[in-house]
Amino acid sequence: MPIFASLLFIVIAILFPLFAASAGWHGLLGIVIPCAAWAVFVFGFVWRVVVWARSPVPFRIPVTSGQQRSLSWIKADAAENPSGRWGVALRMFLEVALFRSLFRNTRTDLYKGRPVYGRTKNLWLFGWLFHASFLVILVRHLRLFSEPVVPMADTLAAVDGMFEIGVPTLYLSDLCLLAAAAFLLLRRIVIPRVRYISLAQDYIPLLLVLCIAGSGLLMRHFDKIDLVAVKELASGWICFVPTLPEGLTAVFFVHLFCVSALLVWFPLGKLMHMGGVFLSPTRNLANDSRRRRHVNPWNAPVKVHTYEEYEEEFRNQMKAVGLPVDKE
Amino acid sequence: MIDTERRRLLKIAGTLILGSMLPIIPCSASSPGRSASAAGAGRWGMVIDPRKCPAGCRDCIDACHAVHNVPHIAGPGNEIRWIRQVPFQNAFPDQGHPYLDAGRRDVPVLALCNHCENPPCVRVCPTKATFRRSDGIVVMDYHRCIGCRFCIAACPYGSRSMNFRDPRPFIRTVNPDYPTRTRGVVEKCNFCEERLAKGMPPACVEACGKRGALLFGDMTDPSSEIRRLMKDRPTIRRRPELGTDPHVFYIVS
Amino acid sequence: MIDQTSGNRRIEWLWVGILVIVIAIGVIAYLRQLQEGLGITGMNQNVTWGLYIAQFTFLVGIAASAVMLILPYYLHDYKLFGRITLLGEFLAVAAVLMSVTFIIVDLGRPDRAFNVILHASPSSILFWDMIVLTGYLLLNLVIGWTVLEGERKGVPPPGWVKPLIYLSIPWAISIHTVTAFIYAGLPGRSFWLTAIMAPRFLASAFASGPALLVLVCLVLRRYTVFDAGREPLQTLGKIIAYALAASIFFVLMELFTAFYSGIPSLAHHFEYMFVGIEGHATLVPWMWTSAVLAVAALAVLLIPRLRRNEAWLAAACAAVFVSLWIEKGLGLVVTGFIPSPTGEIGTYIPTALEIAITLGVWAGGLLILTLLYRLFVAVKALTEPVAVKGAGEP
Amino acid sequence: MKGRRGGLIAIGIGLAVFLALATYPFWHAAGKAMPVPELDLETPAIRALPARLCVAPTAEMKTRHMQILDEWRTEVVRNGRRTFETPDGRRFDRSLTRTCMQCHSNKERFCDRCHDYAGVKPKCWDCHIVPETPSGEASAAVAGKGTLK
Repeated sequence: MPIFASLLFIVIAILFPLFAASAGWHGLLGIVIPCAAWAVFVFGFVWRVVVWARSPVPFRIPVTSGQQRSLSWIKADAAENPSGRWGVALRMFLEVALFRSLFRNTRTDLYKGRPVYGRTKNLWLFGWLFHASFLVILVRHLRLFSEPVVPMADTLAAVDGMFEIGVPTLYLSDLCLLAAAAFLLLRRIVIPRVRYISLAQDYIPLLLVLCIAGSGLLMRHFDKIDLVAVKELASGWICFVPTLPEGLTAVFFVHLFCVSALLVWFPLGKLMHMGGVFLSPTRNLANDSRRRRHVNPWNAPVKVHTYEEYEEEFRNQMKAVGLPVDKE
Repeated sequence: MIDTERRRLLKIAGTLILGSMLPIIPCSASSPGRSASAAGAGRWGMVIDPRKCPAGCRDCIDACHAVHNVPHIAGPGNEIRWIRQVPFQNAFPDQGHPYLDAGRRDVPVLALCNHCENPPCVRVCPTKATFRRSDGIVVMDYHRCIGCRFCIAACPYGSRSMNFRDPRPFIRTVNPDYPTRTRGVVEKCNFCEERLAKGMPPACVEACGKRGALLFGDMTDPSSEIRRLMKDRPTIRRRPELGTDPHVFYIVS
Repeated sequence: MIDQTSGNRRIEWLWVGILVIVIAIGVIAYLRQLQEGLGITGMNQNVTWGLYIAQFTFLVGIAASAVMLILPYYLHDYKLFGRITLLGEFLAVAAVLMSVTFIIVDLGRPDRAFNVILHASPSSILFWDMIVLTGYLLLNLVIGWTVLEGERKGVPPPGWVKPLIYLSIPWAISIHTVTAFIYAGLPGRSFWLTAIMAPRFLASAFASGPALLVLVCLVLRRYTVFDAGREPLQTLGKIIAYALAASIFFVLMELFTAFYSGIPSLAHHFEYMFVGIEGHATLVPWMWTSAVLAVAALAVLLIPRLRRNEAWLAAACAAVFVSLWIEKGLGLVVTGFIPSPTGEIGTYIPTALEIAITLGVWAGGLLILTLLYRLFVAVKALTEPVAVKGAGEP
Repeated sequence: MKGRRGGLIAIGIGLAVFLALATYPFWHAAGKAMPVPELDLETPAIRALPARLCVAPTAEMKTRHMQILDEWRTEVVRNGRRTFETPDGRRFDRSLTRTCMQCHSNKERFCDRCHDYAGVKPKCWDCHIVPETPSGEASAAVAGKGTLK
């Protein structure tokens, strides 16, 4: 029952910081764990990418959807089956920024015993919303890591909070993240075939994100936090002068601990698709297999016996039986 | 503070639970006002005696505009209206006739928000930014107005104005004690509810002073000055046939 | 496959390109309005609603008119409309989106738009309009998408769609009725204070919407592989004729009441529209154009020989659309403010920026419509290969 | 061989971008201190107070002042309740300009410093007018500085 294991994990991830905060271990919660988690994240990420980069990539893969480049009067699909570097860049952009392959999701239903194929955009929509709002929230947090606040964070906050909802203003990205994460989680729980293939690996990051978003909203709107103290803590990390200001609340430590857990989790599991998508051979290789010879670098040397050598070796015999030869 | 917090949470919970039952709650019930008690009134009202207005006198208008930071934007159809002078036949379109005493016909009439008992602007407001207090004052919450201008269309008296542009550059002298408005919200006369709360009369009434063209008071108190005056002198109201029950009265004799 | 959906891709791209440019201009103009306020429009203290709200009103009518296809097909099993009901539903989707956008664009403080929900106020007709419009949008999106997916897959749509379709019929009536109530419930605005406002709205909507649909069908026939056929357009022509007749009749009723009763506050507005008051006559040429076009179109649509000629039918539909756009999209809203209840005769002339924003919203709606119709035609090309012409690839 | 080198270059660039983004706060702040804003609490009105108490305890004011102002707004504008009483019985006029800004008469050195630091942009002053600082107060306020803590 991976869902219960995951829930247990999350309960611990919430209870531990609560316990530690009441025990007064603020240094552990506010400095040691987040900094260590960040280090694990960065080095783990690089390490995973390096391991992947060292792995052999066997072939250019020509079987992506879309017409490959061939004869001049046949229209090639440059974005889908590119033949050059720029086409690959376009395809990668569409994949990373717009989740194009998810957009083409289909679903299969049985109708009177035969399968019918329909379109389904839910996963694409909520998946995209999840990632986009996560990015926006991430960039907005730069206000805690820069002084004066970088204009990008300011502008984004202004757009994100463009609707005057409550005091302080509700950020639309917060709402979107909650809704999208809830959808992605419920989808795994409600749809039997998706539940069947879901592991703790799939639930835990989603639950962590829900916890992070929930505690964030709680701090912004209900159990208010002293922002100045939070920024003081953050600037302590990045200026290498760790400080532990007064006024950090238990909810804040839960928030921070869940973020740390997510950072540690990142290089260990499926979240590495962030780096991995750039390394996926069906996305990052141009389809020029028919125009260029690709030799796998790890191939064992093959003893080649060319026709010239063959003729050299058997010329006299060939002439003797009257076979034509290239060189006399 | 804990108490306020709890009340707020209860309010949120209540809103969620009662959300579906909202239509049956009358709109006035959501704005229980108590401020009338601040000056001891049950129902504020005003009596205007146009014949006591000296020709060319704008004291009440200037006072009102100065107190409330009302912008002065030139050009026809641009003026922000709190209290203004309109020709008699515009204030009382059904009362004009060729034999009307010239003195009355040509004297401009002061027009302001009538603080109706049954205000159409309150009825149509989609956000309750305009609401009627229990002391009868129809007030606006400028923090809440979305600028849809439904209330302007609904008001039969032209007493409301939209801030089509930022009003601040058009304010002559700024009164720091009263906020300005932003562009995009509607504004109107508030019977000087902020002054009434301090026990002061409306700015226009105060400016008019001894001339006595403007009289303000509690309509529910039979002994009030305003009621005694109305007993002696016949009064009319603007467009009473619309059922809005205006509470600004005009002396006709 | 996609290539089959359009007989002429270059024209399609040109069309989309023009729409995108107009949208971009509109967005720039709107950013200006956000910065400076509604002062950049021609609206003023006397005429506080203008082009935006008028477009909103007109487009709610277009949205409601989808019912003129749904009702005959689903209630009376009028088979001929079966192939084009989706066109009506998608038109409704685009029209509702446009009308909601026009409301947003008209708000002085769009940043507070959510106050309508946060401080919900059931005594306000605008609150109910928000409810019915969002409901109608969702209904048509869900119905349109599900029915189209069913067609694409070659299976009948799931059973739960039927009740939604039946619900969408009274719902369509409701959106335009509630929109009429916005106007008809205001004391002091005598031009709008009329019990036949909602019937008038519906009559003109049931003429202008189907007129647009006929034109769209003719465009689709010309430039895509989808042909709605002759007969559905003829039926639509008859629907337009009688709806237009009702619309004209209602306006004549208003004129009678206003002028025979002799009540000045009733008559003034019609005087302003058709002859002008005290030299204020901005609308006069427009209104007469509208009147002449309406009568001429009615004549063409009522004479069978003319109606059966598709060139005449197209011309009549264009005339109906333009005429009713003037009546609703210009005359009805502005005239309600002139003269004002206190007798001021205001003026209203839209500014260039205001027109740019208006065109931008229209272009946005047409872009969505183009996208939806493209999906529709793609499915039709897939499922009705017989009807596909010019798809002669081996 | 050539393709392999191209791949390594791409990997290198990708990792460099990742590292640059992941360490952005560090090199953005490099060499600069990020001092916590010093809030000036030494206005004449505050000095004149018998006890330095706001309408609520400092910790609550730090975190909840915007919500308190919002509640005040609702109470005054919508409910007509203009007087606020603290649990210890002190009474205040519920007013941003007439109560808050009378003590905190130094908007730039009180409100703005903290709001700028936290990247917050309140809309109060779109409508409300900052009360003018009485002359002489500014210099008096510079003399002694307090911090938020």
